[in-house]
Amino acid sequence: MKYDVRRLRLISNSQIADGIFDMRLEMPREGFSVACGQFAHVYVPGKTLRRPISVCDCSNGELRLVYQVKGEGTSLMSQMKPGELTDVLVPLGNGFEIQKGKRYCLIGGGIGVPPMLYTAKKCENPLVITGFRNESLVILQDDLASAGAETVLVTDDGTAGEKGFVTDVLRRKISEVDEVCACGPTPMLRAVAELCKSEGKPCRVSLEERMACGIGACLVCAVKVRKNGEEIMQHVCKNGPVFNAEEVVF
Amino acid sequence: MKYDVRRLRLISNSQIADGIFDMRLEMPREGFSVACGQFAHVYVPGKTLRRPISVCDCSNGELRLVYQVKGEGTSLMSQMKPGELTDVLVPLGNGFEIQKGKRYCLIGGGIGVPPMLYTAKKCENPLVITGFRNESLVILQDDLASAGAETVLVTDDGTAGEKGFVTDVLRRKISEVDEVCACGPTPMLRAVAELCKSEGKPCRVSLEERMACGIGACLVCAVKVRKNGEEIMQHVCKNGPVFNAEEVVF
Amino acid sequence: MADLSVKIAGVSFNNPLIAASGTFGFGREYSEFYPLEKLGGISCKGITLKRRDGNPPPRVAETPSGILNAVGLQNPGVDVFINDDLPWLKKQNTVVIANIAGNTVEEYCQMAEKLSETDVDMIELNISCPNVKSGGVQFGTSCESVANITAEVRKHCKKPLIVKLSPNVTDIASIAASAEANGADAISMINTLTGMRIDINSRRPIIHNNTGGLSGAAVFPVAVRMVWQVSNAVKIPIIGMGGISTWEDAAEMMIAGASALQIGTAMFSDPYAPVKISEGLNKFLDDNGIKSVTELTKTVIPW
Amino acid sequence: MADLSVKIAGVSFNNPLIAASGTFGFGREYSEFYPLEKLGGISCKGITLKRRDGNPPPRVAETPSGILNAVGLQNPGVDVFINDDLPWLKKQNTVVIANIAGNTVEEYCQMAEKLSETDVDMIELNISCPNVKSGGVQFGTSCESVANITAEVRKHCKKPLIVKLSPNVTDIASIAASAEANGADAISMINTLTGMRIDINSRRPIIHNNTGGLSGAAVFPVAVRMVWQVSNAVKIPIIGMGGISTWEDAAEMMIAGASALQIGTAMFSDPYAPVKISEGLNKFLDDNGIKSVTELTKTVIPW
Ligand SMILES: Cc1cc2nc3c(=O)[nH]c(=O)nc-3n(C[C@H](O)[C@H](O)[C@H](O)COP(=O)(O)OP(=O)(O)OC[C@H]3O[C@@H](n4cnc5c(N)ncnc54)[C@H](O)[C@@H]3O)c2cc1C
Ligand SMILES: Cc1cc2nc3c(=O)[nH]c(=O)nc-3n(C[C@H](O)[C@H](O)[C@H](O)COP(=O)(O)OP(=O)(O)OC[C@H]3O[C@@H](n4cnc5c(N)ncnc54)[C@H](O)[C@@H]3O)c2cc1C
Ligand SMILES: Cc1cc2nc3c(=O)[nH]c(=O)nc-3n(C[C@H](O)[C@H](O)[C@H](O)COP(=O)(O)O)c2cc1C
Ligand SMILES: Cc1cc2nc3c(=O)[nH]c(=O)nc-3n(C[C@H](O)[C@H](O)[C@H](O)COP(=O)(O)O)c2cc1C
Ligand code: FES
Ligand code: FES
Repeated sequence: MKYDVRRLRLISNSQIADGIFDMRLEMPREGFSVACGQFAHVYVPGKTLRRPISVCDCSNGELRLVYQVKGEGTSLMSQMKPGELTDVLVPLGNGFEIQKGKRYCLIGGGIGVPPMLYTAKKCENPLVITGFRNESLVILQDDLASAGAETVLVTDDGTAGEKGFVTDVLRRKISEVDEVCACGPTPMLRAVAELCKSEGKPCRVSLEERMACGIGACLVCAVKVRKNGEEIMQHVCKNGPVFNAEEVVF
Repeated sequence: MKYDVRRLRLISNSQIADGIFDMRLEMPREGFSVACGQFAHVYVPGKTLRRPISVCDCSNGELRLVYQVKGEGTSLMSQMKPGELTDVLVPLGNGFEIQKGKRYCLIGGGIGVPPMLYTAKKCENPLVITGFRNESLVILQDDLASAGAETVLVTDDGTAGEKGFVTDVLRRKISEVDEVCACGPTPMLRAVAELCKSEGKPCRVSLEERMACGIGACLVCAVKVRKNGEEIMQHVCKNGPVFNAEEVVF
Repeated sequence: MADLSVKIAGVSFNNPLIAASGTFGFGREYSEFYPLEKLGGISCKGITLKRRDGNPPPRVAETPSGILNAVGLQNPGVDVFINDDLPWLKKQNTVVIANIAGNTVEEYCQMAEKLSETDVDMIELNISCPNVKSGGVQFGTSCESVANITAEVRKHCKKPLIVKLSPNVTDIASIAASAEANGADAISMINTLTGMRIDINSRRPIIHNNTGGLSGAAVFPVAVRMVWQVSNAVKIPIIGMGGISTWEDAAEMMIAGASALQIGTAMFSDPYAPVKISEGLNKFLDDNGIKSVTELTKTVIPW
Repeated sequence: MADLSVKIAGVSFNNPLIAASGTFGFGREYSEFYPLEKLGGISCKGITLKRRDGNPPPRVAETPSGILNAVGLQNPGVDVFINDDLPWLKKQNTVVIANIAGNTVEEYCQMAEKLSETDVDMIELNISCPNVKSGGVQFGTSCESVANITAEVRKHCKKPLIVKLSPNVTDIASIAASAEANGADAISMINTLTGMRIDINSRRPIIHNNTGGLSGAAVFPVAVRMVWQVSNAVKIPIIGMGGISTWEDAAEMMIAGASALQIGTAMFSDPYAPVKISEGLNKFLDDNGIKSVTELTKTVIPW
């Protein structure tokens, strides 16, 4: 049995930036492994659909999910209290494949940053470029630094780090890395993918789509990809969330 | 404005018998008055309809509701935590009219007992007969005694107090009182009403019906009553919950 | 402060929030919460030619995010309404809509005639009540019968005429078009979807009428869809309802095609619901620099 | 331990819990949670003659106590199903139901013919899919078209034939009767109610198909009502579905008239839903001294 419903005790659930929360759940230390880029499908009492949230970190018996309050589901999540048992399907999906001996550039935009922390931990000396709209939304900088990453921070308005976009930094530094992994808003992913393509660097992107089952059965989280010259439908929850950027039909 | 939505802080909410809870809410000490037999219409987060619960007591800045967990609504109520703000419409309906100089017999059956506590407090030396299925469901005996009532306890199986029905006691003692007020299951109310009729004692009964608005606008909580020889529909929330037993078409 | 006023069939409403028929009685009870002039209007409890006692209880049951009801049109009859309730209502400074139901087309016509001689502002033809044995919904489920009753009532009705549609139909757009073609000045929709609940222990339907009408948040997506479909089929204004609980829902229903709204079941959770929705809409408009609520109507951009 | 087995059109199920078409794929994913033999059966994702890519995303949205979906029948086509999925499915020790949809009556017939030569246990005629442009629901909304398609497919179908009904109709009982009269061995119901949601900021429908199908707890009272109405109109067994989330709902649906059940949306909250429901039903039967789950069917006592 590959999947299971886990009832995990909530350790803490605190706000770490404007509308962004850091939820930590007790995980058994053994008997399973979570790859970077995989996600958790969180049951929110009172809601029909679970909410997909990327694994931000998974170590020392703690599963960490960092999420932004968008609508009702994440708002209810932010009200969950330490001690409660949460009901989570985890780990789901295919994450980033990290190979030894390669230098990775990890790019996170906004609430696409969290999965890059766990990914950074799996890489040797990664370059992590994170971008945010403004200072109030900046998260995880210390964690990334302690993970041994070289970090570059940008904001749209320059209120923290450099002013500009993640692609400005990537353009400057792309020659220093072998592969690029990115997560963030679609326009950012598209720009990163194009840049990588023109520079001939492999690029993987983590996509988002509205989900129901989370395991590939209901077919709602479709994404169009090109395989062997043919456009076909794949599913973010099962085939992704990480896709080869060259194959994605943005 | 006769009505208002009150946001009352929950003081305590603890189990006092098998599946029966005692909820206490902070009430402003001034500016309103609650009559015995009136009810509160409690908003339960996640439910569309409020739940009607009789006022069990209202004194010293505390509104007390004693309720049995029946279905989802009362089950959710039982999980509410001290400190929370509850949303209550109170006081609603017409309660028992208690006149000075009369001796009342107050009869409560099962979860019909709670309103009799507040009613007992409004009477001079009332006789209170309470009946329960068995010992595990007995509630409010001490409170009734401290309210200065003469109390008689019966259970169906004799596990507490006398074995028998409230009507057995009433039959024995009806000559000692001027009027009867009753709340409980319909068969009990019908039996009490018949006994009172045959003994020529005035009798008032508190009825239950499924409710929506709680104030007489939606007409769902209908009860058939006979007025001036004609059968008409009245409403438990607005015309009741207390009705003249002789008028009720049981 | 955005302009919340709307005009439906020549009648001006202070705001688009109308209390839904049957959930608000004749207004007296809720007027003990807030002055009724806070509402754009009131659609009164459905009235019939003669007094009706309605169905035996239980008349209501809760369902996931909704309720079933089967009141069965309990009401004092049109004459009592005109004599006892209307004069008081007309003093409340809000639009008064009489909601009428009958066993026969003639009954509808008689009531329309009587009400045309009073001060009611509008008449709402309830041909969609699922909770009565004869009349009610049977008039509202085919284009022919809707056409016929609308045309007949129109002849006797001097007031702006709203036709209220049932959602329990295959093709609501054609039904709305029939009402429009035969003289309706506006459409109101949706009435309740027929539903049922059974007590698994007693094996009895929870509602004494066996089936009841489903309303509340659960039906909202169905109501939005139908309002959108009807707005593509008719030119007359639509009064949208069915599960509106928040100002966001209200905005969504208007964007789908409604020009005004009715609020029913949400009132049972919160008596102030329509007042709060009106305030919320106002803030939404202000925040988005929209001057008049009428600018929301039918602005959906379909894919 | 009560007897949970049921028989529908001659096919034996270990228990009445069937995974609902479209929510369970071809079973492989959920088999990573529990062995599929825990289920009475599986109704496979709707298949078409040729591969379909379905609608563009977003294909799902949440609504109060429910969801909207518009997958648009994405599937690999009947031949791939027969070659790649069916052999695996047949090893899972559970009843396999092929759910078929077409653009034309001929397509339905061709698929029925192909599937008749395989080991599928039953064929479910999906004439109620609201999320595709041609075919789908249009076959399921009038008695004539239901009669016609059922009769035609019947000629080509050697397997027990289930006709799956749409709730988006005025009179579901007559439609069920048409299916029965023309050769259906069983009825399954309800498919989704058509609904819509709109993002009030972008003014775009949330579902790319504009409208989607409403399922989940919200529709349960409508499903119970329709199952009850149909059970009063036909003699063939009914597979009831629509919002069943708990064993209490399951018991209620059977008491209303269903002989077996499908579970869809509830699976998204809890992948174990059908397994838990089956356990809950078993306990309910034991607690009430009922020997067989079949004793629940149609035991409602209407008022
Ligand atoms: C693989 C994956 C990983 C994700 N990781 C993170 C993360 O680490 N941190 C984080 O804050 N967010 C993440 N998201 C986005 C997150 O799932 C949504 O923000 C969240 O579901 C919104 O729910 P809501 O109830 O607050 O919003 P609502 O808009 O009320 O949600 C309504 C419905 O839309 C869906 N939905 C809304 N926005 C999105 C979206 N962007 N992607 C997918 N479904 C959506 C919800 O799941 C729900 O079904 C991820 C999404 C995916 C698919
Ligand atoms: C005027 C009045 C006073 C009451 N006082 C008390 C009290 O002091 N203590 C107490 O324990 N109970 C009291 N009840 C009964 C109480 O309201 C119900 O037990 C409660 O509403 C059940 O809700 P539920 O969600 O747990 O049950 P469910 O069965 O899940 O409720 C479903 C629906 O049915 C309604 N309902 C179910 N049973 C009843 C009932 N007996 N009367 C009215 N509506 C019902 C609910 O309000 C709800 O709308 C009173 C009822 C009324 C009408
Ligand atoms: C208790 C109740 C009584 C109703 N009575 C009537 C009625 O008399 N006439 C009518 O046209 N609609 C009646 N309705 C339907 C409502 O006016 C409205 O169409 C429906 O409830 C959907 O709106 P909502 O979800 O906001 O409640 C009634 C609804 C409820 C809940
Ligand atoms: C994502 C999704 C896809 C569906 N696909 C199909 C389908 O392919 N064929 C079909 O007959 N029904 C399909 N349905 C309808 C379900 O089988 C079922 O009739 C409906 O969802 C009601 O049941 P529920 O409330 O338990 O989900 C689908 C439903 C959902 C939610
Ligand atoms: S969410 Fe069901 S297939 Fe992806
Ligand atoms: S609950 Fe609305 S009239 Fe009594």
